[in-house]
Amino acid sequence: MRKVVGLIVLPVVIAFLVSGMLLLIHPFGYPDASDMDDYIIQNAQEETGSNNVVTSVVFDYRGFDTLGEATILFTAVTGVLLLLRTEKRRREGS
Amino acid sequence: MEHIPLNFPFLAAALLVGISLYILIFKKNLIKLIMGIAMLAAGVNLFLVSLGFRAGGAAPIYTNVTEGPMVMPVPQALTLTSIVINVAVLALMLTMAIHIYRHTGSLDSEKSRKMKG
Amino acid sequence: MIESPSGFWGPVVWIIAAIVALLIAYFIQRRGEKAYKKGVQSETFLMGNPKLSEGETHIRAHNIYWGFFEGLKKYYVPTITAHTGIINDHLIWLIAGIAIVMIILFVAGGI
Amino acid sequence: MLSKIVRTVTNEFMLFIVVFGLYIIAHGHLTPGGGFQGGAVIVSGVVMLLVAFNSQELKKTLSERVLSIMESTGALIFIALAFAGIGAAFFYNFLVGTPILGRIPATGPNPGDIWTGGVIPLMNLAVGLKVVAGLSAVVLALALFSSGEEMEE
Amino acid sequence: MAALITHSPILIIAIPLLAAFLTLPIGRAGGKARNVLVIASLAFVEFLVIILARDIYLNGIHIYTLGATSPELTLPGGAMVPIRIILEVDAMSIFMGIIWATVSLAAAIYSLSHMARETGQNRFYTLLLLMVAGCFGMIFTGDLFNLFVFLEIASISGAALIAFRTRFADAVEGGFKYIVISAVAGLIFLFGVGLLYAQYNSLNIGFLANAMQYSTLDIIALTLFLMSLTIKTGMVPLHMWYPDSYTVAPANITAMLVITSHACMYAVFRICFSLYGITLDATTVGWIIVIIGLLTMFVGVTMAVFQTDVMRFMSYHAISQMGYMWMGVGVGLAVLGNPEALATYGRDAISGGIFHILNHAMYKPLLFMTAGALFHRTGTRDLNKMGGLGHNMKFTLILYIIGTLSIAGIPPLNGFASKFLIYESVYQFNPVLAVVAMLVSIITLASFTKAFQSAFTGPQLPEYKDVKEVPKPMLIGMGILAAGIIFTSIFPGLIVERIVNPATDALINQAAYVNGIMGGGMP
Repeated sequence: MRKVVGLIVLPVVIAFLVSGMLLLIHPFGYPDASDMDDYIIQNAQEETGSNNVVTSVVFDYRGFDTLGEATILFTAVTGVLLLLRTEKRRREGS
Repeated sequence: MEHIPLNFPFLAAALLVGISLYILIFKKNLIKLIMGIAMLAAGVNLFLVSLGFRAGGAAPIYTNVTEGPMVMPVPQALTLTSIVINVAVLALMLTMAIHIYRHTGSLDSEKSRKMKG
Repeated sequence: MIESPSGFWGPVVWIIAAIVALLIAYFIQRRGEKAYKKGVQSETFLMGNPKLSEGETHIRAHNIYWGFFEGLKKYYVPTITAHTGIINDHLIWLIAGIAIVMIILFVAGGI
Repeated sequence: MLSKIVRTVTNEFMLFIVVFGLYIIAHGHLTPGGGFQGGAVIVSGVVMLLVAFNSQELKKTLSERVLSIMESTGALIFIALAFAGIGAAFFYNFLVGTPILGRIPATGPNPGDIWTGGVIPLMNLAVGLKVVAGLSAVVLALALFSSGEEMEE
Repeated sequence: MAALITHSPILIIAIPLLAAFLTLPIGRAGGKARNVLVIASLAFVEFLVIILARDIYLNGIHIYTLGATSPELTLPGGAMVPIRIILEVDAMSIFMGIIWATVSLAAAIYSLSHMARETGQNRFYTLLLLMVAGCFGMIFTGDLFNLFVFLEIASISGAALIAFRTRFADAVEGGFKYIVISAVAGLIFLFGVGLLYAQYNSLNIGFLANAMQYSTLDIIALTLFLMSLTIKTGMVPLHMWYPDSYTVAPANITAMLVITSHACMYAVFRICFSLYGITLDATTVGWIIVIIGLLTMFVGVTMAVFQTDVMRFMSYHAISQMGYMWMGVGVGLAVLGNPEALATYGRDAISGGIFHILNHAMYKPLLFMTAGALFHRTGTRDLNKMGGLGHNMKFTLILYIIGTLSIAGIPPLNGFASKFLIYESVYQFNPVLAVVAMLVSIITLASFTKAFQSAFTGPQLPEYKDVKEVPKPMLIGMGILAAGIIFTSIFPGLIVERIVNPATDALINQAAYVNGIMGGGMP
C-alpha cells in the first residue's frame, strides 16, 4: 500500500518541482528582480559600517532573524540537555 | 528553452528534494529518516543560495574586492539562518532517536512505535 | 446578541426562557405522585441475583457506545487501519496531499 | 582515550583552532565569516578533544553547568545589544557614527578597518560565545549520555 | 506610555525571550525566584497585549520596522521595497495575540504545581517561554522568512516539551513524530518562500501581495505553503501524528500546543487572504478548505468516540473542532470574489470561524487541563481505569462540565454562539455542510458524556478513595479559562462586535494590509 501510493505520488511532486525549476524560474545567474538586494549592496557600508554585506544583512537588516536563529540554537541546546537529564523519579518508581 | 543548460543548480536542488522525499517515504530506519531530513535541508539551502547568484558577480564583501557586480546578499543570509536551524533540529532529533532506541531496542519506525489508532 | 442572516442569538433571552421552562416543568412535576417513597425505587434490581459490589457496577469506558462501533464497522475498520502510527505513513499523506492539491489548483487554473 | 601522540598533537592543535576561530569571529564584518562560522570552527576543536580524550576526561574541565551559563550569557548580550537600540527601534545599530566601533568605511572597495560596523562585531562575539558553548554542550551531553554517564540536573 | 505602545509589538516578543535567557541563571538561585520571573514576564506580556489591542482597535494597523531609525519607516529613502523585517500587527494578529497571552499565562500558572514533582524544571520553563515568544513571533510578523524562523522556534521548543517525560517510551515517540513533521513542514514552507523570493525579490507579505501575479510558480508556492502549514494544524488526512504527539505531552503543554496549531492556521489565513488575496483562485481554494474541513470534523469526532485514553480522546476532538474553523473561513474564502454573497453570508461565516478559534482556544485547553488534573491525581490517562472521581474532585468536575457543554455547543455557552454563526451562514452556501456540522456536534456531546460518565460518575472506586482535589495553582489556571468561557457566553454580541468582526475585516481587507507597508514610506 505504502509503496504503491508513494510510487504514484512521488513522481508527480518531482515532476512539478523539476519542471518548475527548469522552465519557469529565472535563468540561473540572471535574476528577474533585485531591488531589495541592490539597495542593500549600495547602502550597506554607509548604513551599517560593515564591509561584509552578508554580515550586515545577518546582523542589521535581518537581525531579528538572527536573534530567532540564535534562539533556535539556544532552544535546541536546552531541549537536548533537558531530554538527556537524569530522571530521579524513574529509579524510585520501578 | 534556451536557458535550460544554465539551470543546473536549480535542477540539482529539485533532485535533492526529490531524493530526500523518497527517503522520507521508503526508509524505515529512523537514522536514515533523519539523514533524509538533512538532505531535504541541503536541497532547500542549495535552492536558496543559488537564487542569489548573478553571472560574473563577486562575493558581496567590499574588503579588497575588484569592481564589478556583486551577488545578492540576502539569500546567503537566509541560507546561513536555515543551516543553523537545521543543525538545531538535527541535534534534537538525534537525541530523541537515542531515547527511542533505549526504550524500545529498535530504530525501525514500524517496530518502535507504541501508539496507533 | 449576535445577528445572523436569519435570526439572532441572545444568551440572556435564552436563559430567561430556560428558567421559565424549568418553572413550568417544576409545576408539572409537583402535580405528580404524592406517595413517592425515597430509596426503594432507586435500588439496583438484578432479577433476584445478588447485588454487585460498588466497583463492579461502574460501567467502564470501553463498553460505552459498543453498539455504535459495531454498527459502523464498515467505516471504522478501514479508518482505524489507516491510522498506522508509522512516521513514514504520515509523511506519505503530506506528499500525497501536496500532489493532489497541486493538480487540483493547476486544473482549476486552466494551465 | 587515544594514544599519547594523538593527545599531545590534539592539545597543540587546539590553540591554533581557537585562534583561527576567534579570528573568524572578530573579522566577521570584514571578511567571510562571523559568529556562527567561527563558533563552529572552535567547536570542531572541542569535538577533536572529545575524540582524543574521552567524555569523562573532558567533563572535568568543561562542565555542562559552565557551558550552560556561558550560553545564556551570550544570548543575553545579544538581546541586550538589540534592546540597546530601542531608542530608535529594536535592533537599531546605535554605534554607527560614534567613537566606539563607529567608523564608516569609504564607499566601495577598501582595505577594511576593524573599528567599523557598530554593534555588528559585538553581536558577532556574543553569537560566537553562544555557539561555542551551546554546540559543545550538545556534543558533550550526547557523548556522556551514550557512554551511560550520569548527568547533572 | 506612548513609547510603550509604539514598541509593544517587539516587546511582546522580546520580553519572553529575555526571560527565557534569564531563567537558567536565575533558576540556579532557586525555584521560587524562577517561578516569579516566569509568571511576572507573562503577566507583563498580557498587559502589553491588552494596551496594544486597545490602540489597534482605535487607530488601526500597527507597524514596527526593526532596526530602522524610526519604527514607522517601512520604506527607507529612495527604496520602493521594504528592506528590513517589519512586524505588522492588525486586528487579526492581535486577536490571536490576546488568545495566546491568556492561554500561556493560564498554562504557566497551572504548571507551577502540575510540574512541581518533575526534574529539569529550569529548562522546562525556559522552553515554555521560548514557545511563547515563538508563537507571538509567528502571529505578529509581516515577513515570510521571519514566520519560518518563529515557526521553527515554536516547533522545536514544543517537541522538546512533548518529550519532557522521557521515562515514558511513548512521550519520546510523540516528540519525535512532532519534530520530524515540523522539520519537514518547515523546510517545505521554506522552499515556497524561496519560490516567491525568486520572482519578486522580497520577503515582505505586504510587498509580495502588492506584486503578486499568481503565476505558475506562485501556485506551486501556494500549495507548499498550504500543505506545510495545514499538516501542523492536524487537518485530515494529515492529522495522524497529531493525537500521538498531543496525548503524551504534559497537559499544560498540550493546552499551549493547541494554540500553536491555531497560529499555523492563522498563517494559512494570512497567506490566503493577505498574501494571495484578490489574485487567488478563491473558489477552488475555498472549496478545498471546506471539503477538508468537513472531513476533519467528521473523521476527528468518529475516531474520538471509541478512544479510552483521555488525552488522546481530547486530541481527536481538537482535530474535529478545527474542522469548524476551516469550514467557516473556507466558505468565506470561496465567496471572496463575489461581493454580494460575501456581504450576505461570507463575512458571517468567516466571523463564525474566527469566533470559534477564540472559543476553542478557551475550552479545549481547559479540557486538556482537567485531563491533566485527572492524570495528576490518578497517575493514569486510561479512562477504563478511572471512575467515581467526581466524589473527591468537585472543582475539576465543575470545570469539566463547563468545558464539555461549551465544546458540544449546548446553549447558552459560547461554543453554541460560534457554531450558530457557522451553521446559519454555511447553510446558505450549501445546506449539506450545515447538516454534517450539526451531526458532528451531536456526536461530540455523546462522546464527552462517555468520558464524563467513566471518569467522574459512578461509585467511588476503592483505589481512588484517597484522591484529593488538585492544588490551587492548577485550579487558578483552569479558572482563568473557565471565567473567559463564561464571560464570552454571556456577552457574545460584545465579543463579536469588538474583537471578532475587526479581525474578519482585517482578513478580508487586503488593501489595508498592503497599505500598511507600502504607504508608510515618508512619515
